[in-house]
Amino acid sequence: MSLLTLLELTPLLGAVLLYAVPRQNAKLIKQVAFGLSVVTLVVSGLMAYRFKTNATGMQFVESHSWISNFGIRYAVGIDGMALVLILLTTILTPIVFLAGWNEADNGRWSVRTFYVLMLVLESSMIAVFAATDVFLFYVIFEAMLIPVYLLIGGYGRGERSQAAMKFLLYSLFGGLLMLASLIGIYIISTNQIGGTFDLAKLATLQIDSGTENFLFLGFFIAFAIKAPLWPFHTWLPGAAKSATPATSVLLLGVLDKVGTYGMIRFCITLFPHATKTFTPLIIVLAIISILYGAFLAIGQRDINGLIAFTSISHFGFIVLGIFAMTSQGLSGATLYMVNHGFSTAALFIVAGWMVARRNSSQIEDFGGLQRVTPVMAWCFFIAGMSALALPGISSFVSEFLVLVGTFTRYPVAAIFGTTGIVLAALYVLITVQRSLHGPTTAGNEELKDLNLREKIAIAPVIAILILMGFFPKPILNWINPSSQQTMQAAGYSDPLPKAGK
Amino acid sequence: MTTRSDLVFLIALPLFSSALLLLLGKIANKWGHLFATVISASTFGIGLYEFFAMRSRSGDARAATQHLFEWISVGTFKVDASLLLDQLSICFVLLITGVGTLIHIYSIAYMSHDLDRRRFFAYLNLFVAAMLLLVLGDSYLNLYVGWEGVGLASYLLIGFWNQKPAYAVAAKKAFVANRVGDVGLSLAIMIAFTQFGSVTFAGVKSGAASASPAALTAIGAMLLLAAAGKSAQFPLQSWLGDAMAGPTPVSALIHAATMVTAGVYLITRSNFIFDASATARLLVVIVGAITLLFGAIVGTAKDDIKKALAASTMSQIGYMILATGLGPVGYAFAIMHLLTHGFFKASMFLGAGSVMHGMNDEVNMRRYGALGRVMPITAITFGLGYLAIIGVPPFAGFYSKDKIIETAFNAGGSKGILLGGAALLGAAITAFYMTRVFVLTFMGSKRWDDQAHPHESPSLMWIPMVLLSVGSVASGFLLSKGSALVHWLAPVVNASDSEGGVELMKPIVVSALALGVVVLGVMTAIIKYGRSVPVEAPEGSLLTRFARRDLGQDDLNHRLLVLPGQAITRTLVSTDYGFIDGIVRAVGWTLGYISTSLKKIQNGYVRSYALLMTLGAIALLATIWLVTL
Amino acid sequence: MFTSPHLNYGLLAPILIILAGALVGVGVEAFVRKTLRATVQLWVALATVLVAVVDLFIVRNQRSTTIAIDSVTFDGATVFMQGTILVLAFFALLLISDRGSFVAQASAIPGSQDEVSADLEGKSQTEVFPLTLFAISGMMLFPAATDLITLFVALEILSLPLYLMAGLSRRRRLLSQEAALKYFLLGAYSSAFFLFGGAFLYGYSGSLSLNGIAAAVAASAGNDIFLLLGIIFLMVGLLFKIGAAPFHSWTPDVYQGAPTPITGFMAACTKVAAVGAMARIFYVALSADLVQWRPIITVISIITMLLGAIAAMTTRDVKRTLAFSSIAHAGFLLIGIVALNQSGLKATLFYLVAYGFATLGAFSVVTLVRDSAGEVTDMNRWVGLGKKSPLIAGAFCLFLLSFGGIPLTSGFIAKFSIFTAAYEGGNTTIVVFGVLTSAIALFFYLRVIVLLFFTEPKSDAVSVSIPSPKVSFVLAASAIVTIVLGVYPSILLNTAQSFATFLR
Amino acid sequence: MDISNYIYLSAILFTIGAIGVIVRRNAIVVFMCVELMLNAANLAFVTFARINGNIDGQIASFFTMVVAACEVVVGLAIIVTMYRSRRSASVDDASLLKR
Repeated sequence: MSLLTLLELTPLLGAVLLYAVPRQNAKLIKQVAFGLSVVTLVVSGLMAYRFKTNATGMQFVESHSWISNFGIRYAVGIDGMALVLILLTTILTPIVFLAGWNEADNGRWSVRTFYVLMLVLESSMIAVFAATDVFLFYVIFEAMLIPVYLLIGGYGRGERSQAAMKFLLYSLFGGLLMLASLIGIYIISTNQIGGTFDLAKLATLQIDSGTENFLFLGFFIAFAIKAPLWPFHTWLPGAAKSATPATSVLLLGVLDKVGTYGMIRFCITLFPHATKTFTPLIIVLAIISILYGAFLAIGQRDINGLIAFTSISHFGFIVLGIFAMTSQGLSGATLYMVNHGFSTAALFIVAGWMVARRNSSQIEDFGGLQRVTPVMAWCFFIAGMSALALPGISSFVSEFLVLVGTFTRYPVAAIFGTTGIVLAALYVLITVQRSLHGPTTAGNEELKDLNLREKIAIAPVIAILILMGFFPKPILNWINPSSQQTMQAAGYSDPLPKAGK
Repeated sequence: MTTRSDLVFLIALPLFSSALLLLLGKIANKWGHLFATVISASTFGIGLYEFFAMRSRSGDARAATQHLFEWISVGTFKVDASLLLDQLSICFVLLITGVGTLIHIYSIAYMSHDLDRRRFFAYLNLFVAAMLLLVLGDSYLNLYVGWEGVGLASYLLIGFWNQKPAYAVAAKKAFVANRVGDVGLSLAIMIAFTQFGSVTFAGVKSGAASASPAALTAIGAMLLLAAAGKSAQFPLQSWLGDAMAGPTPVSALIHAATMVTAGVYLITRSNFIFDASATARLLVVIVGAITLLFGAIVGTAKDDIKKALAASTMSQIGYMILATGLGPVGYAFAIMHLLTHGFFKASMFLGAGSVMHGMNDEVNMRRYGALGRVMPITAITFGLGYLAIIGVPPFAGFYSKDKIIETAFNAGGSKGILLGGAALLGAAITAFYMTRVFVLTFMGSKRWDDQAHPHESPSLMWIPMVLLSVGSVASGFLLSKGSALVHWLAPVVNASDSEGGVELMKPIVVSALALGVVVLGVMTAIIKYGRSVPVEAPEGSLLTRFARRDLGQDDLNHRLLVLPGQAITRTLVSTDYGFIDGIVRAVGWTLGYISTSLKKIQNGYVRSYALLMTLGAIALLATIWLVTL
Repeated sequence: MFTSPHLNYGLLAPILIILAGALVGVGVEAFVRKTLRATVQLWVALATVLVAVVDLFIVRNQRSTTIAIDSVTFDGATVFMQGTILVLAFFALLLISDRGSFVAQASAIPGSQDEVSADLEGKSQTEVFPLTLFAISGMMLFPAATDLITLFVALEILSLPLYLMAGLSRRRRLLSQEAALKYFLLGAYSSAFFLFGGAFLYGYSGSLSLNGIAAAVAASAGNDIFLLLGIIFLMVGLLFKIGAAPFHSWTPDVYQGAPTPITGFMAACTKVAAVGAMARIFYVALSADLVQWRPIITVISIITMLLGAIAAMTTRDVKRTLAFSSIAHAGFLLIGIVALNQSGLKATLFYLVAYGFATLGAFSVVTLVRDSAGEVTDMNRWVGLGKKSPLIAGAFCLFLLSFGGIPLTSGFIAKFSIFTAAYEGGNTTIVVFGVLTSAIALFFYLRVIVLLFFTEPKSDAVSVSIPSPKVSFVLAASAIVTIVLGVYPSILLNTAQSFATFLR
Repeated sequence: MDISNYIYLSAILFTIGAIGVIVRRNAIVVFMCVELMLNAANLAFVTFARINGNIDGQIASFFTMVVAACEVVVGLAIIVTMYRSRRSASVDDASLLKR
């Protein structure tokens, strides 16, 4: 068993272990769950330590036959891109446990169920990034919806079951389209090289262009729903408004990255020609997402809805970077996934605290928080700055890489994308102004500032945001080989400088 | 090139101090301001040390670099965190740390009653760090970090009293307007990378030689947009007036002496781009000329002393921008004016702060008057700054502004006459409105009511003012003596000794002309405001009212950007629910409707079920029949 | 000269054992004391099924097309389907034996004194066991039969007991009788079509055996009018049994009216038998004429899937919902027939097992949800069940998720294999529609889950009776199979693969 | 006489039966119509046996008769229970199960 499999299993075993804890002892359950997530973090750290930065190809590879009739294997392995996303998962999980210590208390079901679902979710998120068998990926891709569904529907706020349902239906619909493509590519492999779902082998298939386009669309729409890309986004705001902060963090911070990750790992690698065909369309969608998400964010009254729409805008950037097909765009997009994970995490966690304290998620109900709860206000402010990609904060590096990478190939798209940074300033600052500045809104005078647990929870996120703004290099070193490989697979190379040397 | 290892401390020290003061919180309340001031002073010390070290080197060795670490490296996009201290940046380092330190000292007293003084000093240090990074970065991207960093500091400081909604709005406005400029800077960097494969100053410089004119013009235009945002130039000027919401020391340091001049630095730093593109230069001078007149006109109508000074700042930076657009020799004059302006404008802002300090934060000049008697030191230091800005010899402004007017006239042909004329007209209006400010504030009759007890400010405040006014007096002469600054900067901006262009008029004629219009402006102002001034502003002429409304800049922005933006937002919000989500809901609804209709078949009558089966069988027969035929 | 026909009793034994068991059951009815009858009948039935399973297991690798002249074929598909039917029937019997689903005296008028007294006497209906065994024997014969007469006889053997059993419900007897009547009339009507179709096929080919028909089809161009009439009419009869549109309309009514254990038995086992027979007929006899019938079945499959999924969306009765779901599944199963390749057969076999167990499981949950007047099938009253009995409701959701084809349940692998087979056969259209329908179908499965888990219970909500060990066993077995086949489907897929052959 | 006329007859009988099932309300009559359809099939079998020159069809018809008899048993049982509880043999009265 490779370290990777061990890492996948750790939270899962933890979930089982939770059943050994008496259901009534909520505190112990929380402690055990948190402890387990820290253990997972340690294991993932060990894996990152053993990861060979300069080696190309997959590492920690493991492969066993699973469903031999269809050539389906339990095949896992990670490259740099998968590694950073797994690390994102394992780092965020303990943080959200700590940050949302009490959010499971008033759920539909027990506290234990909440943590079991969370750990199962963590496990499946690790596995989904590790899977190198397309079928395995698909299965986890679909199966992980269930815990999220239950987490939103069982522990959320407001119209939670509706939101959860919408989320599930959208995702499953996308998943079914992907299933159709999955079957298509399997049949093609059966005819050419013998039925397999092995990613590397499938990438060698010769597919006629009409078929390839359809297969590509099946995968792409599934990922576009997940990411979410305009116009497949309408499930997200509801889900974000209803979910608990911890769920939102894992949903938007990590789970949705499966969409963009899938675009790189599957759409581009498996269907390079179709990728070329659809690139213009996708770039237009990405631009629309960037601007649309930003405008909608400006128009939001609900703080979680705002964060959701900012994410739609940010996913637009990620998709733009991916399909720009330059090493800066791809690496930038991958880095963006990580940064957006932490940045949204910070936003959702702090917004969650604000909402919990004020018992309302309407932005207008806040106001003047900087005077009342300075530390919380600062945290929100820094999170906001990371959302608008202020230089010095990690998201700047990725956003700039995406834009510069796009510019070298599609200048007009990059220009449109760049105007997004003005809108980003608007939606962040308007919110900051309404919620943190101005006179203290009536009813907010007695709000409590962050306690020690909350400070400990948010500190690493902010530290990472700032640290990675200045030292993104280790992560870029992990990511760069993956980007190179993706570009090779797609048959692209960086445009050369037009003038000079 | 020389390699230095201590440049990083210029940035690291204030950054560390800022972070420390913010993180420690209340613990640092007692000593935070002192700590910040000491740090600021020590950066000035390092700056001086570096300056002298640089002077002791010669030729190419004067420029110094420090490589810190590899920041971003993806494909060919490689950006190092590296610092570059050359003749241009050292000017800024000294200005920033020097004026910065004085303003730190001033603020100790000015902010003494504010509960959040520690936070204020943390922000100031943050600003100093970011501004130093801006001028020390060796690449456009490093510069960008500082560029946005100062924007952040500016935002925080403008909104320092953000419990007042108007101040919070002002802060936001400043940030957003700056962001529009940042789009320009981002795009400039992207074009540069696409063209040259590098974003360092050196890389772009070497690439610019062989680049296409169109690309260079595009980069130039984008850099100009960036400069316009940061330096409050037309058409992004509207935020500066509102930015006066911040504490006055901030206005002095950030919104007069240093940050707003970053645009001038950017253009000067990018001289290799502008030198290669006449179109870009033309754009620059147009923006500069418009802004210098725009600011001057607005300045004549403002009754708020800080806003009048802000308008003046805008106008003076217009001069600098104009100068940078005038070719190699203009850069040096722009920087010279920038430095002298740093002294006299800071001095005047601090003076204004001192006045406000004594007048219970009253800013309306119509409620001042005759303050010269109760605040002699303030009046004198302000007066020296005043004389400097209007360009009376031998004060600093005379040297720097005259050079710009002269160079503008020399730009050649009708362009030269237009630009020179604009600059000259600007000088006249400047003389008028600055005289107005001075007269309204310090002379004439007392118009303040009895509740105000104007008094001279404490020494911690007036000492910096005095020091700055010394600068306002002497800096012009010192910098221009033997073309000291021009020579000093020559390696950076490629300026030669001989002033380029065709000499339209002898320098002495230009000086005389300038002095003439200044006297004209001063006289007009004294005649208009020397005697009695109504406490309530008269309605004024159409032009006055228009100038009070900042020549309609906000109205224009409101109509052109805000309203359409809000309309788009509203439309999209409703579209999102009504249309995009609506399609999804419509699909669901349709399916539900079909479902209900379908179940009508299920009516419970066995005979109709049999009928359905029979019809089904017939349909099958018919189909296969048709297919087979 | 008359030669006695050669019968291979060894391979016929599984069917014969069941028939024998049924006869013993009839004897028990006559000779065993009333109070003991229920127990004895159950043990007889279970033992019979077990013995049949064991026997089938022993002979599983033998193959013969001539075990009863050439009327019955013992090939891989026969073994697999007979085995499936037997195993499902075993669990169905346990459900059937659970207390109180059946009327004490079927002939008594509902609400009459007769009925009350029969009830008070504690009589219980035990004829249902031999009836079930008879039905099972028909079901086993149906997919194995290779000539038209045997097919028809098997069809009737499996149908007639079911007609009766549908009318045996203890509660809501009027509905139950109505279900029986409808099932009977429509069933008889459809078997008339089947028979008439058979007559035309015979007329066309001159042979009753499938191989004979296949030879004739292969020899001619196949556009003979008799052949076409034959195919269509035969198809009507088969599609009726499967429950495909537009011959589905009995399904919701009968599923709702029949006693729940019978519905479960019928839904699971009949589907296996009918699909098996249909597959054999189309694979063996008519495969050479696929140009004619494949488009038709394709269209019917699409209509059936859509109809089942869409109609279920707004249905309020749990059993009716499951009926519509079974209609949708009939559509999916037809994909396997359209595929017309070995993968298609393999997928169909797997699908039947997966579907059968999930169905049994789902209906066994229905038997548990009760109020004082018996089972409650109005979905609005199932609201909040998840809070009261999370385990039962959870199991129900599991079965629904499997119906919906969510990964890690058996239903997903089933759908995946059947889509793959169709794609392999070049039928991409049907795959696309299948995928779309799955999406629609998900809506109603999820709606139920929302009702169970995400809606606050109302005051008149029902209770879940504590499952007896028998029902628990069925429930647990179904759930385990559903999960195991979802997580590690190779166990069954490999078997299905090796058994997925029709001997000709 | 052309033997195919028997086929037509059988088709007509089948159609009459089918129409009867659809239009008649009395359960017994409906059931008799089904029997008519079965007999139409029988006629077809026998005719085809004649045409094809083998006896398979005739054998089939015997089987059909037996099966039809079984159907009668079951069917009458169901119809009678039905009648007893509703005092009506109309199939239209049995329409409680719907939608």
